[in-house]
Amino acid sequence: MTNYLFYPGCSMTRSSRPYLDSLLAIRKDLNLSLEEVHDWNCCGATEYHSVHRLAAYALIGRNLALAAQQANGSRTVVAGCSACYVNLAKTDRYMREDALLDGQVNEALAAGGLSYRPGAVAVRHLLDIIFNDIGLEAIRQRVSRPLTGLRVAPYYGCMIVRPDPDQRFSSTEYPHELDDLLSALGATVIDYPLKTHCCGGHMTQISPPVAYGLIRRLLLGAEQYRADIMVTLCPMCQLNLDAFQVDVNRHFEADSHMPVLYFTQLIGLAFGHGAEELGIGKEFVTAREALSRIGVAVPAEEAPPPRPRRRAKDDPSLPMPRMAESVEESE
Amino acid sequence: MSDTFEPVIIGFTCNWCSYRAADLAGTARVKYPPNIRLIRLMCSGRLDPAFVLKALAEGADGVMITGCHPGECHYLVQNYRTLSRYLLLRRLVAQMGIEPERVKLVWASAAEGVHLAREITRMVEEIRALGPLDWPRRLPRPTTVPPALVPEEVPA
Amino acid sequence: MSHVAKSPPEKKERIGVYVCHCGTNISATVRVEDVATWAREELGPDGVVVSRDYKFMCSSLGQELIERDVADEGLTRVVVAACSPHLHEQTFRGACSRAGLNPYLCELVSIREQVSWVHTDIDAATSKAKAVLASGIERVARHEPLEPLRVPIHADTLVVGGGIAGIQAALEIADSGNKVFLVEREPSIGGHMAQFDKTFPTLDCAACILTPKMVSVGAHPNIELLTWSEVERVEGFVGNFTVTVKKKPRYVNTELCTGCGICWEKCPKKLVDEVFEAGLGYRTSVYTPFAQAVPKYPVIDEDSCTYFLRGKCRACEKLCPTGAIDFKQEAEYLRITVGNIILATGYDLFDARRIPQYGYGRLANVFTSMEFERLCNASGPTNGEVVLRDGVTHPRTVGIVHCVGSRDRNYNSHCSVICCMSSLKFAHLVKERTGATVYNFYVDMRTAYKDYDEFYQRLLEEGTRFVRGKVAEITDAAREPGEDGMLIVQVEDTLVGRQRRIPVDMVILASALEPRADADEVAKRFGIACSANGWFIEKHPKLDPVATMTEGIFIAGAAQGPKDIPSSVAQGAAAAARVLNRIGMGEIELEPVRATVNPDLCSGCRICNDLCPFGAILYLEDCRVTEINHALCQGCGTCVAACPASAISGTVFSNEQILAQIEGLLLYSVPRRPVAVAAATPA
Amino acid sequence: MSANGKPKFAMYWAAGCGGCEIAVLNIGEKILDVDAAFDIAFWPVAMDAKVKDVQALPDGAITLTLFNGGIRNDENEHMARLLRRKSQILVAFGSCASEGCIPGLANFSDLDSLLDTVYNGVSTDNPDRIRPQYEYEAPEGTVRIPVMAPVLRTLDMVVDVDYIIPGCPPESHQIAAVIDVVLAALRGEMELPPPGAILGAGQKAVCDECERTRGIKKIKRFTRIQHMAAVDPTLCLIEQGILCNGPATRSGCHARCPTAGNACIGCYGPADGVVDVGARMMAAIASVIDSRDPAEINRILDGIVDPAGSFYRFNLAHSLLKAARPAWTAERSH
Amino acid sequence: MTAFVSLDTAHDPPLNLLESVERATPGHSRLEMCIQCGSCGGSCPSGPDMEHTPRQLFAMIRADMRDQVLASNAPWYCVSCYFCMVRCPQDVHITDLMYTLKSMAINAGLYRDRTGPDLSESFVGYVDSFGRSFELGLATRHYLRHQPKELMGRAQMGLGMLSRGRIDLTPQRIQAIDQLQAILRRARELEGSA
Repeated sequence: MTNYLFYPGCSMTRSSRPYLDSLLAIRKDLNLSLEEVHDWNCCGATEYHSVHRLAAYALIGRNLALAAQQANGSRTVVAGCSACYVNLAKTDRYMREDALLDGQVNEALAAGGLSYRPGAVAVRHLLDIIFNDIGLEAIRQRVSRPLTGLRVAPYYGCMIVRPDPDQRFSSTEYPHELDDLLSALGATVIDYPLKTHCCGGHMTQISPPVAYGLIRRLLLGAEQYRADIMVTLCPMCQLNLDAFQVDVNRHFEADSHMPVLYFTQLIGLAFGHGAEELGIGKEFVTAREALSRIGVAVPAEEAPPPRPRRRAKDDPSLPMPRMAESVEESE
Repeated sequence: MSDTFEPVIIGFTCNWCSYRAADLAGTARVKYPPNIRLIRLMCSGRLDPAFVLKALAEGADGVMITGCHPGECHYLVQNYRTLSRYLLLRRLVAQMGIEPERVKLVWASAAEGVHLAREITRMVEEIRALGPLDWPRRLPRPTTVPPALVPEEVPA
Repeated sequence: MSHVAKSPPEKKERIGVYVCHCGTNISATVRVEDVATWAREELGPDGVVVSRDYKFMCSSLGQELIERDVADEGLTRVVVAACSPHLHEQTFRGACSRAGLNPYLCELVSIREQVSWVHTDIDAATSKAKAVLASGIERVARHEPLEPLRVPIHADTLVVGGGIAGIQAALEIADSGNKVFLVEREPSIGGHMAQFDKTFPTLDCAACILTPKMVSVGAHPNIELLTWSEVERVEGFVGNFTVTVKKKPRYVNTELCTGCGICWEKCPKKLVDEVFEAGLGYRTSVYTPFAQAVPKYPVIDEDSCTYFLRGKCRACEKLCPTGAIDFKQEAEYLRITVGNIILATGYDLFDARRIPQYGYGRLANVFTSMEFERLCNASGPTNGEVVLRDGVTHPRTVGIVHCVGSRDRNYNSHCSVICCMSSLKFAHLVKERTGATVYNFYVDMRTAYKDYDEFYQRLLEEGTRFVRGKVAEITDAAREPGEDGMLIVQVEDTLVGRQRRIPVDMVILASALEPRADADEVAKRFGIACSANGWFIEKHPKLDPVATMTEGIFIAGAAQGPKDIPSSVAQGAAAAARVLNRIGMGEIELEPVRATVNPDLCSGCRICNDLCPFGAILYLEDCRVTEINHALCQGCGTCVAACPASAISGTVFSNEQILAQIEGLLLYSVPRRPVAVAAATPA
Repeated sequence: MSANGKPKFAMYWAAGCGGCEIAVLNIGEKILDVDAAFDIAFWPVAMDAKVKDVQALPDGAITLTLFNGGIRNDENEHMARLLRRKSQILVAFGSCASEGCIPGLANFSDLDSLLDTVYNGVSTDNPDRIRPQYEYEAPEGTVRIPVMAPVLRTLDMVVDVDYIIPGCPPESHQIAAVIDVVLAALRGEMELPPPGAILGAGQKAVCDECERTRGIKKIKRFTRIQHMAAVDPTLCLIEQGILCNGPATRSGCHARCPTAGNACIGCYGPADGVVDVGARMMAAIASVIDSRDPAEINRILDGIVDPAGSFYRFNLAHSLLKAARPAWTAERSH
Repeated sequence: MTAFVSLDTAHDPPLNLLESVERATPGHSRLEMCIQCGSCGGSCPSGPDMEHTPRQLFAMIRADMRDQVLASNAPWYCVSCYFCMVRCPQDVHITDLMYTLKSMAINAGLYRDRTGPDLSESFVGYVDSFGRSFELGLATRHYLRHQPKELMGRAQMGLGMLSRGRIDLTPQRIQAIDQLQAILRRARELEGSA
């Protein structure tokens, strides 16, 4: 039983409650113990920095300080929200690099009787924990209801992989952790070109048309690859893609119907938990129809055709460049 | 600290990079304080800690050791030896009651005349702030000598 | 019972001091006469018998001053206070030896580059000049007469790398009647140039100008061509290197093989050719990389050959008319002796997969520059047809992306030099072959050198579209109408200040030139150094671009930094000229800056044994002392400084000399008065 | 020459432990030759003698004086000058007189803290924190004791020295050999060595006499010998990560310590041509550290507890810097 | 060397815009290293809607066009996706610089459209008084002020959220709110822009 400090962040306790519920539901299966950081405060999202830079770091600094105090077994702080994750991680990183910032933040913390030594805690995203610490093998073993036949678009969004201050993910542009995880659950994972593109962030509040444009792109991309659902790992992404889909349709006179679920919810389904328990049904764009496919066998042509090892005599096509993994296969 | 204090700094340079950087600073007419006096070695690897101690003992207020950037040593890797010697020397110097800042290691390629001049200027300021080292040429004798034991003066 | 440096040199030296005005270069900031007088009056006890100042010491008159004083005043040592030793040390040493004084008994101290030019306060500069002069005087008194080292030069030369630079170097040397060993890792010489179709800016065909040179290399009586071979180790030193070359087994007896080609026509095993065809074409297991390969003999690649993998097949063996196939062949090790070595090991191409947002490897119709070279090469996989990955469709719009992996701190911070021009070349070829619309996405257009910018002009005339901006991403995710099924190049058109999405059928990535993956290893093997970004370091960036810090080892071509064909050829020839000049001299003179072990003091502690990257330090087990090989020693002095027993001494930079120098600098260091100091900023 | 026609011999014990005196007595029967050949003019340890008797002697009356111990107080200095004047041959005998030795390590700290350690240390019961006074009025009159100098100096820093016999203490067989030389010289059978010569020791470093096998040195970690589970009895100690001053220290002791399984402490002083033992050892040790990464190098260096103390154990007072700053600055502020 | 300087305090010599922006950004922003390649402007999701691409802003900063820079809507359209930052060939900390420009614009009162600043400020308001963000309050307040016509749609969504238990009517307040406020107060003093 590995135990971690857990920083839920505002959204997880509110707008993305289903994310939290599904996480709590699968916690035992993953035998993951999460201890909430006591009396944590908001991470400042993308707004606080825009007003008071130092105060923003102090705001986040308080969370780090509390976590460091509470750290007993584990010094790892897990966040489910990408914005919380990046804010906490980045602050720790910058305090490590910039002695002046470190000094000023600590001076501010002192006013509240707190202090924080940069590097005292390690900030990590939930996906990172599940993928790296628990591992796909453990996941596969727990799968009782494989998601066979379900075409999913793995959507990472921005902040989990960028700027990635501690290089925890495979790529800032085209990561594969979520892809691998979902295929481990038996789903058909599409090669989603927009997997790390922007969900619109706070633009829904500042300039809805701009936000709608960004959201529309993502939906189109997923439809282009015939995805049944999009899978996300960030409250903000889920909210924008799901809750605003209606408005997007209205705005573009489109008729997208793309359910957006949290990866924890899919893990839960694959582990055999009930939709209810996983908070499924609370989304605006219902996933009922899509999920009804689970268990239905995939038509053969659905699977991406493997590259032929020997090519037909008359095949004029030129070979594709070998990618890293395929290189390994061949050796 | 009297502002009239002008430190004297001995600089050890590598024939292939920092000495040429100093020459370059010259040809480019870059200005830096005259407090530093440079000695040319073939490589920073030639730097014998004794040179540094000697300089400090003979009245220098600081010593700057310069060499090629790591990985760019003209003798391939010798500046890494300089690095470890410097790191050990700093510890020993501190034990001798000397501020470690008085001994400084600076990497400067043959192209970095301006960089070298900046480093020199910075160091002169730092040493000026530290004040004179003034290491004694000969060690002090007892201060008070009771009459009973005053030795008859000897023609040495 | 006191420290070495304080002990006065045994016999009193008669030292002559000469302070140079250098016109006003020095005298404007340093009171030259004052310095000279001071030396005469104050430093008499230190042995100064003559002290003069003169307008231009480097002038013939200035030098004659020295020569006369050596004769009349019986000077035994000379100190000149003038410019940097790197400028005129040789000059004044010359003057001394003309006067019959050993040249190494002369010391040049710099009061120009390191005093008058960098300081403004005249008093401070003058007293610093005095200190510097004093240090020179203390030092020179401890100089010893020396002779330069002379090393004989073996007339044979090793050239590593059979690209255009190596080929040029080999031919130059061989034509002059000297023997050359040319070692190439691949089955054939030719290098990257052999993969190209046309060469900028003249667009003449690469094969047409390269093949003749390759042929003459193959046929040259003075060139021993060792392809499919690698240098295993290098021993010895300038003039006399012993090199071990590994000849990998070809499994083809070159005595019998006629290069008829039946074996590779009949070989059943086809695989993607990752090297010569840049992964865009196929070859067989027994193969020559290309038709005009030199030598013409094929090799069997045991990693893919069915016989080596499964123990059956032997088709080639059965069908070879001359029975040249020999599966029993084993690696051969040749030991050759050469006097000089030229490294022309070339470059690697940046792996575009490292930039995921450009989609290479994921999006079928994104090609690398080398893939495109093969694509439009008449003898390439499509016989020069410019088509999409499907092998049939001709592109209607093509985007060419510059600076892929170059000038980018995430990959390589250097500029790859050739990409702008080759991209222009591609643009022209695409237009010529397909009439497609071509976009060039560039950050800065760099077309320096003869006729290059003219070529740019020509492309502008041809109507190529230029967008100034570093491409942000290439995607197949359609957004606007007209984007479906296309590759969309997303970029800020920085001249308009707007983000643009330009749909194209094909993208060509102008990938960066990178140091060879094994450059570091190779450098170590040959005892030279790589710069921080991985290229071989030349002895001097301007004045000695093809020599290295290691005597007898030269570099040419892209191994020294990104280069186009003309520069590579020029460097190849230059390196050859340097080698020929060595061979001509028969022997070379080396500065006698060397370390020596005093066996009476060496206690054999072996502290120094691992300190010499040139392998000059040798431990004699039997008598338990360490010894230094002067031919290998480069004179860095690291072992001298490290010897705990001071048993190692270094000529020209001995402890005595340096300690005395320190005393000089400090003994006469200036009265400490405030000095106006300008901040360090370029004047 | 004295009445009995024998040359006069003197030996004096300044700031030192006295081991040198014992070492001389340790030379066995040879001591009889000394007695036979010399007239012992002044040797407080061996026989009663008065300073005034020495003062009464004409200058240069004493042929050979072995001076051991460093110059730590004004009495030491006084005696040094006196004996210099009265002696033809003045020998700095032992490590204290020539290099400062262990008493020289006091040059790391200022006089005050030294006295504090001695008189108010944990092992001292001195509730009133009493310290000796240089002058004190007793009924018999004023009592004076020698005044401590702020630092310890070696003999050659106070007077000219003719020869040095190194060691802490000098090996008895070496002493015997030196005595033979002097006697032979007195008999006019041979020349005395040139002034400044180092007698009774080798020229090379201790490694020369050390039997341990040595190879290429690449050190990843340093440790103190007492922290080692087992020390390889035949392998060079430095290669085992143990600081050994052998490489820079003069031979002559038959590498006693390394042979006995301990590191050379450096008591025989710098080998020929060595300017500063500390600097030499620093350069040597740092050069064989097997790393190019500053952080790792520092980690490795952390294994060297008290570099200055280890490298300068026997020669701080005679090193280039001679004494740490507090020692002489405290003096200056007086 | 970075420092949080009050951007209103007079400097002697006065910092030019480039210096003050760099000083006001934590770490080394490397702004001076920009080579105007445009990989930021090309990567930016909301780039097409910005009055100036980041690249242009940086050029304007170098040209010391203080007012135009701080008045630009570009920073407010930054969605913090960090694409520009990871793709920048010169490793310029673009996203961080956008934050800096926003707060400088607020301090200088130089922005034409209040929407962005208001959103940020009301968000900060809630966090300062409760320690947590309060979506409902934030949204309603924000929409009332800036997208009244959107408000109906929003209201429906709000109800939707409510019915799905995805939003609360009352804000959560952390226990040690005084401690937090003390910390923030001190931070603002240090920042010099209380």
